[in-house]
Amino acid sequence: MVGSGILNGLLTVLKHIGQKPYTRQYPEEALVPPGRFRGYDFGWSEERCTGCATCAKACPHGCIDIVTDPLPNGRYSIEVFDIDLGKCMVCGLCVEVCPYDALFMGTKFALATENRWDLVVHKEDIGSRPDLSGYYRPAFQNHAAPRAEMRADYGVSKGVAKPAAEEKKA
Amino acid sequence: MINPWIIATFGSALPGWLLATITGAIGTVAVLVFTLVSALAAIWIERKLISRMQVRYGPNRVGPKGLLQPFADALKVIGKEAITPFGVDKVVYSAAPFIIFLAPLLTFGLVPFAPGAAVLNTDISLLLVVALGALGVVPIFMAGWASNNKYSLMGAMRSIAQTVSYEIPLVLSLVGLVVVTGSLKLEDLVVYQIQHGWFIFLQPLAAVIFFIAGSAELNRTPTDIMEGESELAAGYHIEYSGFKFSLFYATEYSHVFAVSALISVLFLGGWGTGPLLDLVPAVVWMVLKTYLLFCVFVWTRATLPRLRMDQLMAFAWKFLLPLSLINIMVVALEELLGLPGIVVAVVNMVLAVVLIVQWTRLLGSNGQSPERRVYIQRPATAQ
Amino acid sequence: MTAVMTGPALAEAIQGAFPTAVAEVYGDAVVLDAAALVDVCQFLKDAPDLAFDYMASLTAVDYLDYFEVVYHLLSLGHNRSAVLKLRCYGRKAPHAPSVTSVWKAADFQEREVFDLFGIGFDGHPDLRRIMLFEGFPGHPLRKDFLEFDHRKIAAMASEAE
Amino acid sequence: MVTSNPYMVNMGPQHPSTHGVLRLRLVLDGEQVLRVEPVLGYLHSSKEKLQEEHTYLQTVPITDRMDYLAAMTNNLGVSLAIEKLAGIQSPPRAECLRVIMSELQRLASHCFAQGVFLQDLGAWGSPLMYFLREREQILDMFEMVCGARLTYNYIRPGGVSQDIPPQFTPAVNSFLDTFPAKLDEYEELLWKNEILRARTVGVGVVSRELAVSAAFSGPMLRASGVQWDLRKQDPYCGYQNYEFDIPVGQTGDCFDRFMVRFYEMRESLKIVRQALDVLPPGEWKAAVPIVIRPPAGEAFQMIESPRGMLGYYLVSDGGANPWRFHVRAPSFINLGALNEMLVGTTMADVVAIVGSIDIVMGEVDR
Repeated sequence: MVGSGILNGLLTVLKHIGQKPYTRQYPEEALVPPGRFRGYDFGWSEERCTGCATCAKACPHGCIDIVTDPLPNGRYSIEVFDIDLGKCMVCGLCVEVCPYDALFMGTKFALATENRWDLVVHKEDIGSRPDLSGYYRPAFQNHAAPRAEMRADYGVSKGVAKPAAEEKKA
Repeated sequence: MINPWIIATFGSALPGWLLATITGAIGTVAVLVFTLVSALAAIWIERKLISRMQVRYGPNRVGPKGLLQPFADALKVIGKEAITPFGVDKVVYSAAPFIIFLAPLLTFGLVPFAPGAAVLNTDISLLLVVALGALGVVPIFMAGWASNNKYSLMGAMRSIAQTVSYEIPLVLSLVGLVVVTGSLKLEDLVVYQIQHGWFIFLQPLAAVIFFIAGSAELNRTPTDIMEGESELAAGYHIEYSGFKFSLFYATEYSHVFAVSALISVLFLGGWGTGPLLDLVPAVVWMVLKTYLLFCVFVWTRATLPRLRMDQLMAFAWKFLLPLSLINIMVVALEELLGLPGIVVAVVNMVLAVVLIVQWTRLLGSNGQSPERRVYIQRPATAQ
Repeated sequence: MTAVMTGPALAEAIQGAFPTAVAEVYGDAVVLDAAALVDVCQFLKDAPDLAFDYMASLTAVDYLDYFEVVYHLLSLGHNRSAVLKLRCYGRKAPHAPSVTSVWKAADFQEREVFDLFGIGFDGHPDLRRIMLFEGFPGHPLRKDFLEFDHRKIAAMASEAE
Repeated sequence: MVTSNPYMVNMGPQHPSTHGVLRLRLVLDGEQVLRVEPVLGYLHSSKEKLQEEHTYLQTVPITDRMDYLAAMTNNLGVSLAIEKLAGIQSPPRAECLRVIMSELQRLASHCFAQGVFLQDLGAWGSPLMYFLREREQILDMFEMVCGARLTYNYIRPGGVSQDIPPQFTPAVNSFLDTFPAKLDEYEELLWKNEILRARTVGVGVVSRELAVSAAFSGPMLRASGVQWDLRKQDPYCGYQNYEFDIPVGQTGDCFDRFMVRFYEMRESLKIVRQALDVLPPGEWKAAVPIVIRPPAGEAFQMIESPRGMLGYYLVSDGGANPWRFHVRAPSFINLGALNEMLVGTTMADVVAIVGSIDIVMGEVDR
């Protein structure tokens, strides 16, 4: 019948009134990113990093700045390890290519500052990020697992905020 | 409601001119308040209803359930810088938003919300209401032309063509009502409906035509071609900002309310509720019906795509106009024969369905029940 | 599978009709003579056993010595593909004949090549820049195009003050 | 005698229904279009030049930014082109995962295209929201697999970057269970809606000859009656192993393009289902060095992206960076016959026709 298409449409739209809204109320209902979420706030382990700069070479935009200094024992001390998040497009190539698993993606996504230079994270901050993503680091993909142990596995111990339970013990 | 009480109490003590002034002022304030409150409520209702239809939450930040959102919007819009673009006709440009607000406001002044509760209770209120409906097109053209923008001019031209076309079936659909009741007074129409049954049952064809033609005058989808945000960006008010824009915005909603109120007066029995539920005050029923009709308008807006200009015109001239003429003839014939109400209702309902279905067939391919095209064809040679 | 028409096969087909049109043949491609290009393209499109009615892609490559305009053709009926090439010499004002008369698809793509490489297409109905604005200095996909150095421009601006 | 003067209207780059920053200079007589001239380049970022300074692996994330509604297929195209150039063979599991991902991407992209098309016709957001809701589930799955919702950087030269997580297969299965019913419902709802038909049937007709000559591809070409789908005609990633049909329209109007997308979504669902069943175990990535140095030469690889034939033409000089990186962008080439499609129609049809082409400006301007 003529007009049935329009009536059908009207009824379908009416049917949706009762459904639970699909949108999430963002600040209150925080999204739980999946284990492999590629976000900002990179994590970095100074113990594992050898300063080979593979990550810096892999970065398509050249966000990573590394300055090393040779040590007498044949290794390098890392003087500067900066990531310019303002240029970063979170492609994850730096994390993938790292041969020593020293670099980690983060799980943050809201990134707003007043100055562009605040977006550059330095060696001191980057080692102490609490939430690391499991992108290319399978041990981190299970968010329920105890984080401290996983960090110890990966040698990301420096400056990591201790879980609340441990703090109480201490 | 207050006015009869005033007249009854002070009628003998005060001179006539003072009484008229007082009652008029009270009525005007009441209508103004109702219009503005309705416009604000309408914004909230529409946003909330549409978002629920679209599986979203809608406004829920400002106030409980987002109830204060319209006020926040109003504050924001009024607080914006009023930009007057280069090359506009300043007088016309500034006058248009104020004039456009008049039409729904005056319409509300004529609508009887309860027995004797219309601010202006004249004997030709139906005629006035129809004339006011057409008034809306003048400020739209003023705005569109004065804005010195091709999009707004296009919107204005579309608006004129559309309103002129739809005004005819709109008025003709009301002739049947007048034939039956023999009065041009809105209150008489309501009283007749309370006595004999609502016109939506007695003259369903007229009701359908009035609803479609009325919604066409409201510039809302599916007939919002004068605004058509995906084609003309915003149509006639594209160059307005700040307070002037807020007037256009408020007018859109109060206009919907005015038409809803008219439909409930003309076809849904106004304040009448039939034999039941007479305990609730009449004005509550009237307002309830108006708000429900508004929700129907929101519903159609959330669903239907927009028609093209020529299709919309064709619909008015080829579909609504002949049907409204047929409606007048049938109603006049029934009145001449003096048929009882129940027979009239049944005959008219059957007639409405048959006419609508048959007339869409006449319109050609648009009316045909659509054929399903075949898209999957197995390739002749297997890969 | 789309059959790839190899260079020699394509050259043979072309030489049957235009003996002098083929300048060079290699691998999967045929390098054509600029003078015969439009005729050869029309022939490739119209010949029923070739019927290259679909021009998939038109682009250019800067080989420093010359520009190479590359035409990737498809025959929808025969499910076959072919590659034509054309060399434009000179960096001042290289130019090539336009094939818009053969395939409509060449219209935008020739404009793009003109915009980004500066290769003029003779006979194009509306040869203007398409991506960049009018008056943009240079043609960015050329290998000798120098990137804008914002610091240099800023230095020039401060010197001017 | 009434005469009228033609006047020019700038539609875009800031306009609600030009899908980004497409600008059309329309010469109108009243409402009728006399001439149209598309003005492109507002989103031009010279990605082709940018790619010449990147290694082959680094080109992949940049392609995400071209067709940002179908980044998976962009990754797939460039990966296949690099594999062709360097002679890399990806393992069977990777091939199968690529098929799953690109078909899911087609679903997501078509969902968006349908919703936005209806939005352009003036359906005040409801269909768009319903389609976005379905698309959201696919984006969630992609996020699960590769950690991003739009810029995936997942399909790589030599395979895919990571194996699918264990929760991916159940998610896809539950999606495959619920989505077809919804698709049927929406189709039933839309195909006989009188207003939609009035706006689309017979509007923006592209003849078969014009479609071939202007090198249209994807739903644009198939709606005009040309049965050409690279997944059938030139299969890559083992598409020849799956059972599916190619929907083909007859008239080439907006309605056909709209419906062809619906049918393609159904075929994509079929392919995903089959590919999940046959997903082989094993490696998901061939041993590919970080810096690929293909031998000097050139490769042209086309794939069937949601918008049409997406081609990558790579020229290598034997070094670590491509000498030339050209993208045959389907949206760009599908815009090529706007003049033929739009002249003689009205302003409202312009919106419907441009909406039915389904362009992504990131890909048009590159």
